[in-house]
Amino acid sequence: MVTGGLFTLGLMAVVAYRWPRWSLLLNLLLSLGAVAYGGYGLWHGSPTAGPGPLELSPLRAWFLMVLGLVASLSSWYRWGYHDDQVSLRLWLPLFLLSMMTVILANNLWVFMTGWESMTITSFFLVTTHHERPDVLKSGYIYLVMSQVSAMVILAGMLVMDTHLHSVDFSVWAQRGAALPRGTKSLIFGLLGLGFGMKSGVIPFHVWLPRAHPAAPAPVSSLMSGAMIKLGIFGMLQFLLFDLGPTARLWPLLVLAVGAVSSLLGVLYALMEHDLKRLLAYHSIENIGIILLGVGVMGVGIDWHHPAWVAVGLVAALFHTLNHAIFKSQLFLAAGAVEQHTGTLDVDHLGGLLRTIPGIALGFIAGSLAISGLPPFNGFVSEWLTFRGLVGLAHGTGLLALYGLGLIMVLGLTGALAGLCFVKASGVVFLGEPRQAGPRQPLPASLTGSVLGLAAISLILGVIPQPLLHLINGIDPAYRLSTEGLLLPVRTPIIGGLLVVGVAVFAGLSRVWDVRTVPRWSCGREADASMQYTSASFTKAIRTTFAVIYRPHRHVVRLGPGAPDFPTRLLYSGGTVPVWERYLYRPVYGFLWGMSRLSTRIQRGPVRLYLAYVLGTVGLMLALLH
Amino acid sequence: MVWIVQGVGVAVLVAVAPWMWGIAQTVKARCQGRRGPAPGQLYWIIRKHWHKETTVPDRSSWVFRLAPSVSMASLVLIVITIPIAGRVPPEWPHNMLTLFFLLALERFWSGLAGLDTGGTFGGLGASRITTLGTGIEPALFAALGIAWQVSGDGAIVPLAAHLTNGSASLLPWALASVSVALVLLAEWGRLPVDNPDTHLELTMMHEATLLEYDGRFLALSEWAMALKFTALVAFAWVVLGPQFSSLWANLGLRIVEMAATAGALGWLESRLTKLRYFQLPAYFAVAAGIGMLGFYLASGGLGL
Amino acid sequence: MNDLGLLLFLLALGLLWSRTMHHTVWFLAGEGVLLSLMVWTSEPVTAVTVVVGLATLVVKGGLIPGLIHRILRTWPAAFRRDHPLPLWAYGITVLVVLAVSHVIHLLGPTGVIQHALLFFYALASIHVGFVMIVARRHLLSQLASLVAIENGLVVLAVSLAGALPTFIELGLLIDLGIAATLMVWMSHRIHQAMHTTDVITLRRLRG
Amino acid sequence: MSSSWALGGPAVPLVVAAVLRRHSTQRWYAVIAIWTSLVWLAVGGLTWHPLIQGRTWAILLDVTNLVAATSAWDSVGWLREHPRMAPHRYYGWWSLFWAALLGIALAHNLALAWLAVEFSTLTSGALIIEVGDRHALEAAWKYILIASVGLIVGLIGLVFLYASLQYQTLGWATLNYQNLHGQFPHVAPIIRTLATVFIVAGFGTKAGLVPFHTWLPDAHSEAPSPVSGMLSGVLLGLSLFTVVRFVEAVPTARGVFLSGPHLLTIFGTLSVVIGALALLVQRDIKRLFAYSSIEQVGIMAVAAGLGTKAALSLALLQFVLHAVIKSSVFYGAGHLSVMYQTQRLKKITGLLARHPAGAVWWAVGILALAGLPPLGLAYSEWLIFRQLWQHHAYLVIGLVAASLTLTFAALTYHLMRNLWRDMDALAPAAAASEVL
Repeated sequence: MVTGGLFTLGLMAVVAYRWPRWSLLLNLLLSLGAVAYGGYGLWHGSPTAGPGPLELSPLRAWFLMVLGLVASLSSWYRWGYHDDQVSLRLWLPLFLLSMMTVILANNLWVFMTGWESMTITSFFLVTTHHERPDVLKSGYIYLVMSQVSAMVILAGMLVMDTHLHSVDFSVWAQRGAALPRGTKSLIFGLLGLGFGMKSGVIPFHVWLPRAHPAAPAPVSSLMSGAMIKLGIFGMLQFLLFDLGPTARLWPLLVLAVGAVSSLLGVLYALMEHDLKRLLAYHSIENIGIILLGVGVMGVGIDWHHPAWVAVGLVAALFHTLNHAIFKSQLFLAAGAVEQHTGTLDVDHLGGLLRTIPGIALGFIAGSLAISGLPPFNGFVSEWLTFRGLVGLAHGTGLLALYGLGLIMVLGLTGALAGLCFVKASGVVFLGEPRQAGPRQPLPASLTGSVLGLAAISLILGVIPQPLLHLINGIDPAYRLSTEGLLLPVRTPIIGGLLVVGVAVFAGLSRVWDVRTVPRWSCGREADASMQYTSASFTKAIRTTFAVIYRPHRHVVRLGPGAPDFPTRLLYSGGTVPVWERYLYRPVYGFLWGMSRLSTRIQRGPVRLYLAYVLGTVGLMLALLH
Repeated sequence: MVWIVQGVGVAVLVAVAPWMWGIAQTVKARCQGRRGPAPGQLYWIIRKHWHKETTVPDRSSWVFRLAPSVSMASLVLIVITIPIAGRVPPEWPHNMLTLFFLLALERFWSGLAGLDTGGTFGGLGASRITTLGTGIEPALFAALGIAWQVSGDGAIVPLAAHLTNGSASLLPWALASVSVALVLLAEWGRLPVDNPDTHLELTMMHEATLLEYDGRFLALSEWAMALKFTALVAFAWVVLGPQFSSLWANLGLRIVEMAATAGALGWLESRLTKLRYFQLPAYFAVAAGIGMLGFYLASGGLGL
Repeated sequence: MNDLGLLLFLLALGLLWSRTMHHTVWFLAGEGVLLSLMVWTSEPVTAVTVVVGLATLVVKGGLIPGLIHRILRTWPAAFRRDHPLPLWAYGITVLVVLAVSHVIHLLGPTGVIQHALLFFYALASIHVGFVMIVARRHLLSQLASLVAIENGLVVLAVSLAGALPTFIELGLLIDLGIAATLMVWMSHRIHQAMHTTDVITLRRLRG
Repeated sequence: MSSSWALGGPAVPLVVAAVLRRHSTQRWYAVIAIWTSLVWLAVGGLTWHPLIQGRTWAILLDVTNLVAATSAWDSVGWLREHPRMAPHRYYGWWSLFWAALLGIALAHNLALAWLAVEFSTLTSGALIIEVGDRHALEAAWKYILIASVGLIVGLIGLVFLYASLQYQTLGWATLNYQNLHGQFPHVAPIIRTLATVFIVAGFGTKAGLVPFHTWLPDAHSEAPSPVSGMLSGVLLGLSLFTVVRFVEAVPTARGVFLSGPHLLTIFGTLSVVIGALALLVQRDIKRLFAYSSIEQVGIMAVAAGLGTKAALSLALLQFVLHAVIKSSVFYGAGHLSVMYQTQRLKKITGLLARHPAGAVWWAVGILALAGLPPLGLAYSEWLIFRQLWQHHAYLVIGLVAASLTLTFAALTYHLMRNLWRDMDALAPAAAASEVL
């Protein structure tokens, strides 16, 4: 009934697409309804789902809550968003509904329908600005990759169905664990691949940094905050909860994929100077971090180690929520920056803290959160992820060394993320504007929603315990006890002392009692072009990781006196996207080649065609015996 | 009792921090054949700065002004979470992971402050210290590998108690100690990674982010820099060093250890030159490699 | 009966051999006559066989050759001759012979074949028709070989079952009549539109 | 069969066509369309009982009538857009074609089905000739010639079958499916296999199974688009179901490699793969959908090749959905090519701006073809996959799934070009490059 209500609200929102305010209000109601329903499911939900087509279980409730949270804040945001187009109002509620369907689905057909609808609705959202260069291409790549992932998922689910003789997810949950190991491996491989593609793990991430920035900010926030998490949801629900122990290779592979995604995601993010692309790459990074949690849980299940299961699940789920919060916060802030200045190129921005202080505060808070720094929520979940990996390192032999390697990768990732967000928030909001241009004033709802998310992330960073309590009942097989997990970190103490400390020292150093003087620039007139840009900031990283980036630069000297006395220099430089060059382009070329080759069958002469017919018949006759 | 010892420890550590820094500088000067400043010189410098008028660059914002306070607050918090005397009450946070996150917070905010001035040097410093952080973090995690193995959840526990049950475990311990030492040199911002005495734009890292500060802000920053040194020395000794059973004795031991470390650092710095910036990845790779080797030996690899 | 079969096979070979379309008309007409004779001789004469035989004579002996003849008369001489058989056609013929022997070998034990020699002639005519339809280039040659294959098929039916059911026999004739009419008409229009009767030039639709 | 009276439906348009010769007003087009729709409703109403029981013949019959009705309605617009087409000849051949299709759907006898299929070739071929340009002539020539040769091959199989059962002296009723099914043990196994080979190849030619499909892209792209809709939506499926009925009636001996199901699976898979591959590089809007039809028929053949009851009904479901969707898409393609005065996909762009409402329907149609839920075809395809998994046909699953994904990619690629504009070279450009 609740589900029916939600769907009615969503459809009403679609119907009301001509009346922006009504549409937004209905959207907001829908989202809040999802939060409420999710919360209800977490508090009171039965541990296993019933037989209906749409059922709530605690795990689903968690993801529903995450979705609703992001959706409601982005609805609020849209109230003042300049780019709130008709197509957005038309497709966004459908997008939300399809995501809810995916989460609540209790059988294969409903799930796949929701999954595919999610793809197509988000595709239309991504192509909102089809007139801009590259948007169509991005949308297309996104659509095709999603379809590939959907087919792989369908295949995996059909294996499950073939062996369990049921398309009902509640049956899968009951009997999945009894499947033979080989079958489990097949399912794990197929579903893991499919869900991985949709969540954007490397090397299947190419759609993500293209599609997310192309969409309007509220959509980006939903895609990054909620949609790609549904891949994680799928892995948790089908692979870890349903299948139980699998071959030990798989969770280790998940860990490896998570590590690679997190590291490469942040490395590519560093090289971006489009703010939303940068954030999109960070989504890949964070998916990697979540996968590390998922992997720890998988290892725990396989090695029958309940403590690892608990910490892995909690880390993954909590980071899912946190990433949803701070990533949508950042995407929304980026959208606000775009609305304010008309550009997203960080090398053209600067000093926005003075014109949009609220957004700047929200962005810096989000940066702190995404870099996993106290007292924000990212700190708690990254801490938990580390905690899980430390658990692995606690063992013996190669597994322990593997754990240590993962810890190091995660450490490097965290440091790089910090670097990247120092760059992003520093270059965009601090210092001095790099290019003068008109600045549009921002409506309150933009700042309000961003700061609202910041507040939530702060609250979750200081007192996450109630939420951890909710996670307790999520895994029916292990009945986790998560209470003690955060004991060593004592977030309220850390957060509280940090705030008190900063306040005390700020008071002591009398931050208000200062005199403003021109800044030091070796005695010359200071100038905006003296500031570090995004490219110069990350130069050292680019040279250090040259193996991965393959940087190239090309300088052309122009003018009558060239090459010795050029009047102009043309400089072009960049990095080589390894995956596209060595994986996607060959596959793409191969497909086109095959396609061209296949049309050679139809070459024109009718005698040839007749020869096909008669030749095939002759061949069959020759095979006759 | 534990509470009191910890409280006293924190107070002492914060208070003696500039002095420890001074010891290093003095020893270094002596070893180089100079007379050098007195060990307590930094107190006078800080006092001088504190009473001067404080100015800020015209383009800076609250981020810039808050940075010294954030540094100081996070470092004090680090000190608070270290079981200086070897033990803290169980309900008190004492976790290596937390400690690293707090260090990262300090670095993050310094980086932001560097960019906030809108000048060249700030950006330079911000870029360099955050890049340095990307080397430090994984190396630090590797160096403390044995600690993960012993604690299992990242709690700061004295390793000595766990490693003395056989001569075989001495090798991992020694490797870990070397590795930690290498990483901490970088984290303190001392030679061969960074030179706190230089103000040449080609060489300075941390100093570049402080370039626009003066007055009270500079004083806080200087203190924070010294405190970082002291806190990490204390942390390393707690984890890797020997422990007495008496808490007060441990506290005393820490002071001695810190002073000795500062002296050793001063001596070492007089023998070293600064590494090229682009050679740092190799430096951190060596540190991490040593740590991982120690970890592998300790985790039962090679049959040790 | 076997003699009729032999004659029909020889006519089929003649179709394959001859390049002049006027000869083709006569060969086809001859086949039509032979077929109607076969219908009349293979079964006791009843009203039905008389009708079927007459219809065969009209459609295969009169209508189709007549249509081809009429069209041909309106065309210039250059469009009334086919190209020589390509060399590979001979290779195909050999393969066809092999396939035929294979099939006969397989069908031998089943006892389905009533007149073995006639069956051979029928199969051979059909295969000659197939070779011709693949190897010849004139539009009308293709039509002629289609008719020849159909003729061979009727002989095949006779050799196997005595005769096809009347209903099918008549339906086939009607279908073939319409098909031949359409194709002759089409070849005329193709000749008008493209000034060619060579199927090789029909290769604009590709890919 | 009891419903042979349904063949009376096409008689009225035939008469009207004769009238049209004298009184060529467009009002008559609508009369024919209304009549056809009424026939559809009436026949549907009268056969609703077998229809809901899921009897194959009823479903085939009603789908044929449905598509005929839509085709008649579309003909109204199409003829208005193509004034050079003589309406009386068009409707004459059209109603004969419809009759032929009804004949195939209703045939309870293999020989009858054969005649009807051959008749459908001639009537639809005549419709292509009526278009009259060089391409149409070429296409029609290839169509009639190849289809006739194919059907003669099929007829050989029929002759063998008839000869083996000739002792029954039933005349042409020997070839009734029911009789065949009852008597097939009396046919020598080798004859059964031989007949299967010939008949699958023969009717497979009309069904457009690769490698007998070569006439199909030409004929479908050059036919008048209402006829293309019927050709693709109905004729292919009906021919395929004729094969299926035969294969059901006359099973080959156990363990024979060239059995009906095997041949259907092999040729079906081949069709799916080739059909999907060819989609990506198509330049002509109607050829695109012709290849998509090949692929769809391939899926039906694969499902039918499994041979179980469930799989057969899924093939039927696929046929129904495909008939509805593909015929509408063909009608749409006809109007688009008139609107843009070209059939070249490259030039049919910007539909969303030019005709938003049409663009929505166009998108829905193509996405349905591409297999996107909740638009029907997706479900039948998924269910067929499910059957394939349950039969452990892994190679087929792999090939078909990959092909379907490729189909999706290709169709959406063309759809995006239709709706918006040409995407530039799809090759990904180097990441960051800046010019100072």
